[in-house]
Amino acid sequence: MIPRPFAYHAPDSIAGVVALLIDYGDQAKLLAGGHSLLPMMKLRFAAPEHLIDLGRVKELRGIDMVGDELRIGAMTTEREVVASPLLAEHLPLLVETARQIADPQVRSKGTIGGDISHGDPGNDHPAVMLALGAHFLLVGPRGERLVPANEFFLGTYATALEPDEVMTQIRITRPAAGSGTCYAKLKRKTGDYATAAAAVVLRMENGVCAAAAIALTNVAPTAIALEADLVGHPLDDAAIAEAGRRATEACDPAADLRGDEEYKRAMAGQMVQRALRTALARCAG
Amino acid sequence: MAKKTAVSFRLNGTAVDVLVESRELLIHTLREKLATTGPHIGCETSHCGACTVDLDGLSVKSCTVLTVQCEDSDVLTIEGFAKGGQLHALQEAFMQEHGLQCGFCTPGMITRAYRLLQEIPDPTEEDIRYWMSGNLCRCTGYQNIVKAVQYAARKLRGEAVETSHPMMAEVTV
Amino acid sequence: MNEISPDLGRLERLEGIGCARKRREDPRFIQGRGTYVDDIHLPGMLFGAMVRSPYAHARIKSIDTTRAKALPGVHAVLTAEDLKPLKLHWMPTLAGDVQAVLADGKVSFQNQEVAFVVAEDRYVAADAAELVEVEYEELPSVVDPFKAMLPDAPVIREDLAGKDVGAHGARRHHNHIFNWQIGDRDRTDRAFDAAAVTVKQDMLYPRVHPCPLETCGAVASYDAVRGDLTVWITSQAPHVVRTVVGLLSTIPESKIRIISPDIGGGFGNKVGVYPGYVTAIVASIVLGRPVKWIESRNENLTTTAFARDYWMTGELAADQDGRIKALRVNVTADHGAFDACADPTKWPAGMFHVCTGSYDIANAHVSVDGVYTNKFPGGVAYRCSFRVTEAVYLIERMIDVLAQKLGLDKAEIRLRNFIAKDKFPYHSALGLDYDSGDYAPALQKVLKAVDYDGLRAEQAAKRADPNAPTLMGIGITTFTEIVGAGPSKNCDILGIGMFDSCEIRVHPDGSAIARMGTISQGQGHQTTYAQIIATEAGIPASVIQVEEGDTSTAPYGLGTYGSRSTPVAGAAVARASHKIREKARKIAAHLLEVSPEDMEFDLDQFRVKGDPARAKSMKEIAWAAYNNVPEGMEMGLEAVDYYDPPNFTFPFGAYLAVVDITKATGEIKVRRFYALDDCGTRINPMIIEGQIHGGLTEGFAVAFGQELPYDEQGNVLGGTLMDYFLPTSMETPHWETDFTVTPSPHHPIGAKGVAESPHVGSIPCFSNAVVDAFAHLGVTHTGMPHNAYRTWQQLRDLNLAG
Amino acid sequence: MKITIDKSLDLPLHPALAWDMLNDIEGVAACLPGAKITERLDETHYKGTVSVKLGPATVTFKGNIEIAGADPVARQLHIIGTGSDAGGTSGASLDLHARVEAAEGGGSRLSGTSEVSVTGKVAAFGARLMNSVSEVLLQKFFANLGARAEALQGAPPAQSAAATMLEEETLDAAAAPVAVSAPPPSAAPAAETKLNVFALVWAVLRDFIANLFRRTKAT
Repeated sequence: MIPRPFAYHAPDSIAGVVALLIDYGDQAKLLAGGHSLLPMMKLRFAAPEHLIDLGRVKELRGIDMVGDELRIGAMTTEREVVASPLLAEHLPLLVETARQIADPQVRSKGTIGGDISHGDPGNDHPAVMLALGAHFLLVGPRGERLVPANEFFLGTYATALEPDEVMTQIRITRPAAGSGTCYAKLKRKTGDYATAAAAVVLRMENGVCAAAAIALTNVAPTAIALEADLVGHPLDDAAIAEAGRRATEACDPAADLRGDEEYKRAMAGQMVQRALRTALARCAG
Repeated sequence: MAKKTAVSFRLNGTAVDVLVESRELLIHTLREKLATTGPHIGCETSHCGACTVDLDGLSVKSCTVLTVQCEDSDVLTIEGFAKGGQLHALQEAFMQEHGLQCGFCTPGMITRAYRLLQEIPDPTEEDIRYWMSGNLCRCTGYQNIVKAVQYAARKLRGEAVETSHPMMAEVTV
Repeated sequence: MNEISPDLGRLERLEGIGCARKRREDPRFIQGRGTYVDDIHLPGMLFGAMVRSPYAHARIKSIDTTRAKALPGVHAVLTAEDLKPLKLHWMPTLAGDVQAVLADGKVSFQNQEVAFVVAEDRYVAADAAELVEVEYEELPSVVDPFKAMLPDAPVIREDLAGKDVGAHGARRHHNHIFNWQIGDRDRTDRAFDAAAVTVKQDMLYPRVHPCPLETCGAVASYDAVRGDLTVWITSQAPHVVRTVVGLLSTIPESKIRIISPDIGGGFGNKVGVYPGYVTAIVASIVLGRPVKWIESRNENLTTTAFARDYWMTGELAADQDGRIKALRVNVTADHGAFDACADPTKWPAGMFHVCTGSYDIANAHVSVDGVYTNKFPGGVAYRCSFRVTEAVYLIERMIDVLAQKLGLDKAEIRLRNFIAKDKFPYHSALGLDYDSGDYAPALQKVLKAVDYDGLRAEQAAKRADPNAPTLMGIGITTFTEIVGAGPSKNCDILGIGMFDSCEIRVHPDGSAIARMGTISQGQGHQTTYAQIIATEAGIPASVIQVEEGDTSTAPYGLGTYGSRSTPVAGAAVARASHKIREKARKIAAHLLEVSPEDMEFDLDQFRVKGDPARAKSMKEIAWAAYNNVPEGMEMGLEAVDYYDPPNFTFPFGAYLAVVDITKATGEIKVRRFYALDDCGTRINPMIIEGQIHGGLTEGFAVAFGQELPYDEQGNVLGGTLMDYFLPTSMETPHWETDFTVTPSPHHPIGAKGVAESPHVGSIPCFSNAVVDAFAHLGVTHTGMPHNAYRTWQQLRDLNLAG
Repeated sequence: MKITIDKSLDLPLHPALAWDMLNDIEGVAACLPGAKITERLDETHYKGTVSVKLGPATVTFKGNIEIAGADPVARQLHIIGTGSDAGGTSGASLDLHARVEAAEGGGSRLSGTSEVSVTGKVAAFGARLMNSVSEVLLQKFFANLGARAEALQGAPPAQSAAATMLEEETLDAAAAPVAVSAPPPSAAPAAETKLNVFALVWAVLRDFIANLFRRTKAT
């Protein structure tokens, strides 16, 4: 459990990061919180020649609100997400999600940007980003670009991030007033990946669903959005059950020690139902 | 031999300098170069928390931190808790509430609990179980660890403390 | 027990038996000043890393160490070829088999040790291990013990070709290790034939691992000038290690010093001798420098000593009222590629024959077959006495199966079958002599504490409601353990009887040092042994220094496992204390010029009978022992005791669990767990409670999550703490504890041992609760671990999953 | 861990040409990113390496390929491959039976049954089973197979889904029939893989390792 040797770089600006990426290309890896990359390096599955530590880039941190948009620096830690009063007020879904990630020490180091950029379908933020319609600000030698979450996750460990780009910010328009949200995660124990999890952002008007976004974690090669056709209907037991049924069909899980494909399909459905019920209870009106 | 980097940081309040390969993990530097063997290695995959140290005011698992990342940092380990021969309230609490058995997880457990009590001075049992869930213990079943953290919290708040295990409770005369 | 004094202050100062004494070992642990093996740093120390096989079964065609040796900082790369001239490429196991130290021509389990790299530090060692080039020719592997016994199964142990008789009798197949039987088969069969009711159930106790938080490791330091070998090692039995090292190396035991320093949990994992220890020792001898080897967590979980892997079939015969007439058990035991099972020599299935449990069963027969497979060796007692967890699981599950068949309440069937209090000492059908027990009051106390009738009523209401989101299960176990191995007439390891020892020296100032052949891995021996001495010899525990684990200072003992420290070494402590006390009596009599018979012991002094004002404190007596003893008496105040117990001890308990199962997901919540333990005399209630909490938590982990599954190719899955379930504070239930006291009649202070009961007793209790949740639907058994996935499959099969 | 993959595909290629293509092990190996034949020991034995890169992870296997049986009359091929990763901690083996049959319209049908087994660190740390090899990956594989067939034949594509996909890819393949640099960053698989025994191993392993890292990281 010892990594292979590498050269370590700790730039203090985004420009410095990009310059290093240009120099070293795919020989380099970006180090955010380290809780995904370092274990892979310790197992010697990953052996980058250059490691670019983002930890000293101050401009990658912090949580701001501009109009209705929350802007979260990519190096904001899960711990900071959990503790943010701004997020607690405007984006409690993110706080609820981060609270279910790993454990307190890992959340001290683990970052939201690292969680998203890794392209791991087991990570929790990607589904939440899909449900929230987030955008990611990517910076590289060709400048900045803003990529919507639904165009970002291409496959397992495959994202829209080019090898010479770095994710700098996550932008999320806060859900409309009165929305209810929930992240429901089934896991074997603290620190585990989801057996299945579902993120829901829901808005009701006069007892009828006005908006609903649902996305699933760890039941397909990437996080996936679920189209449940709930808008315009009351969210009764039958509608919730139907949404769950659709989730079981939409997902494409792979068996592991957490369960076989059948179980994971069923749990994807259950987590959708659980998240919908909770989100509904949290909706105003 | 691989190229090495000089790294300076403060360990339990004292400035230290080490020469390390960039791949060296903080837990190895602490244990093998700085004779700080309180933090232990239990899993190497950042599950067990035996290697927990306090890094710049955050609880971290030092098996998943590179020493080169610690330049100019403040590192606190279990060795930094007792002051002037006086045990820290948490140390006293773990002993009084029987919050340890083999002792292997204890340094990480106490170091984590220290940061928890900095952030939540009056935690409920539920709080403690949630915020201590990054530290595994194979011996105690956690129940007495929860009591120990509550004992320390009371003591740190200046309240009276008493062990849950009175010495003579089962001795009949 | 001693005469009782009204002087609570003096009692409190003694900190003797019964006190919740705070632990003496804690100050160093809470300050990070424990000394575990990996904390040992010696000048010039090198670091070893193991090269392991990716294949479960393969022939080694070649090993090329050239590139590894060429790496700067590498000092040696050892292979079997290097060990052969020293005859160290194979080593004896505790079970009478041999195990390859480094693979000799072929590997027989995944991650088997192939080469040992020694380098300047652990970083270089890891780099060099990757450079050792091994060419393998993969062979078909077999991981299922039943398939291993098919005629055309792969031959796992070519070294045993032609050996029809193993350490435990005849072998009937090339992958067969032994068949062991106990009990009267014919009588048992007849009882079954005649019985009104019989039940039969297959059950697998899956392969698990004790997984202490500290992995195994060693630092070996050979001093070529003095010819001395010192080894710091994670061992629960350092004296046994010394004997094994002596046998292997031909170095006299007097020149070998084995030190078990602080041990970060053992739970059975640290009983055996592992290849890493041996290679570290050889490397130190070869290189003349200290060599450290510390295994990784993955190595720990996949190479050093699994537990269980017992495939059991139980049968009970009973009358219509549920009174059990006979028990029949057949077991196929998967021992992996080498039989390194930790059992007394005579009993290859350990004390599995305690499987008649707490019940008065007149007829019983057990047959166990040990089988080789391409899996890592072990078969250790994971927080239990040898194979007792398996035995208790079997009987506690079977009695529930019988209750369901008869429609009897699961508490009632136990009450009908308990061995009555007046039948102790009780001779079981499988030949064990239970020392003492009082089972019914224990169970009744638990039922009352939890309002058992109320729980059953709640369960009935839930069952009647088809819309209830959860199923409710109530599990009961009333187990009897067998610990304290053991009488040398029955128990030995490598021919050495399983006695244990204590040596006490009282210094002139009245303080004392005591040393034992056991070694604490968290049990608090430093604290509790001193309490025994305090009560039995009248010396305050605060001035007693307890030392263990260093074979050069401690008397020979067989170590700490199988809850044997208190029953065996604890008895030696008491008896050595009594020897001190008897000498003190004579000195006191001499000082007071009365006859020893006129002296009576009073807590911490001897006083003249009928004249309590005339007394000599133990402190005064200790001083006199070094300057004023009766004529003809040796100076000094010391005692040694080697205790060979006349029998095992039989702790028991009654546990009750309530679980709620979410129908939609299979998630299980332990709502309540009530554990009543009877471990005889209670030495330190605080430590007992801590041990019970820990044992219950380990039992919870086994029941609900732990397993080391294999795929067909022999890959061991789940070998990290991501998959291998060690519950955190979040998952761990709240425990309620209670006790009764039924002392052991043959133990000097009546103590029985406690640390393993909660593990042994809780696991079937959890399983019984889970099965009970489904019992009204005809389910009699579900396999462990009861994780959500597996439980959901049960729900799905019953059309409950929604 | 072992997986059996059965697959068949119609090729717009005369069976004889298809058979030739199947046998051209060295030629096609060069087209596969990360794979190469390092040594040809004799007519039926090769040594080669395959690097599987997935996100931050790379695993390199090196091993031996043996043409255990080639029946040009029946157009049946039996290939056995064994290998291990560079650090000696994982092993992989492949047992492939392939056959070419004449299909309607002058084309041919290629069918293959392969058993792929992985042991050691890669298998032990990756619990997702190998039959999780996604349909997408196999489609890519067969698409590229078809692409190569077309390049050899120069014939219009047959009426199959795979062949439809080929149309655009054929252009790429024609433009750069042999040398392939780094794969494009997008999801487009164009000419990324070519038919050879490695392709199958690669396809399996990539998926396998993908799952592996999802589980071994630390959180």
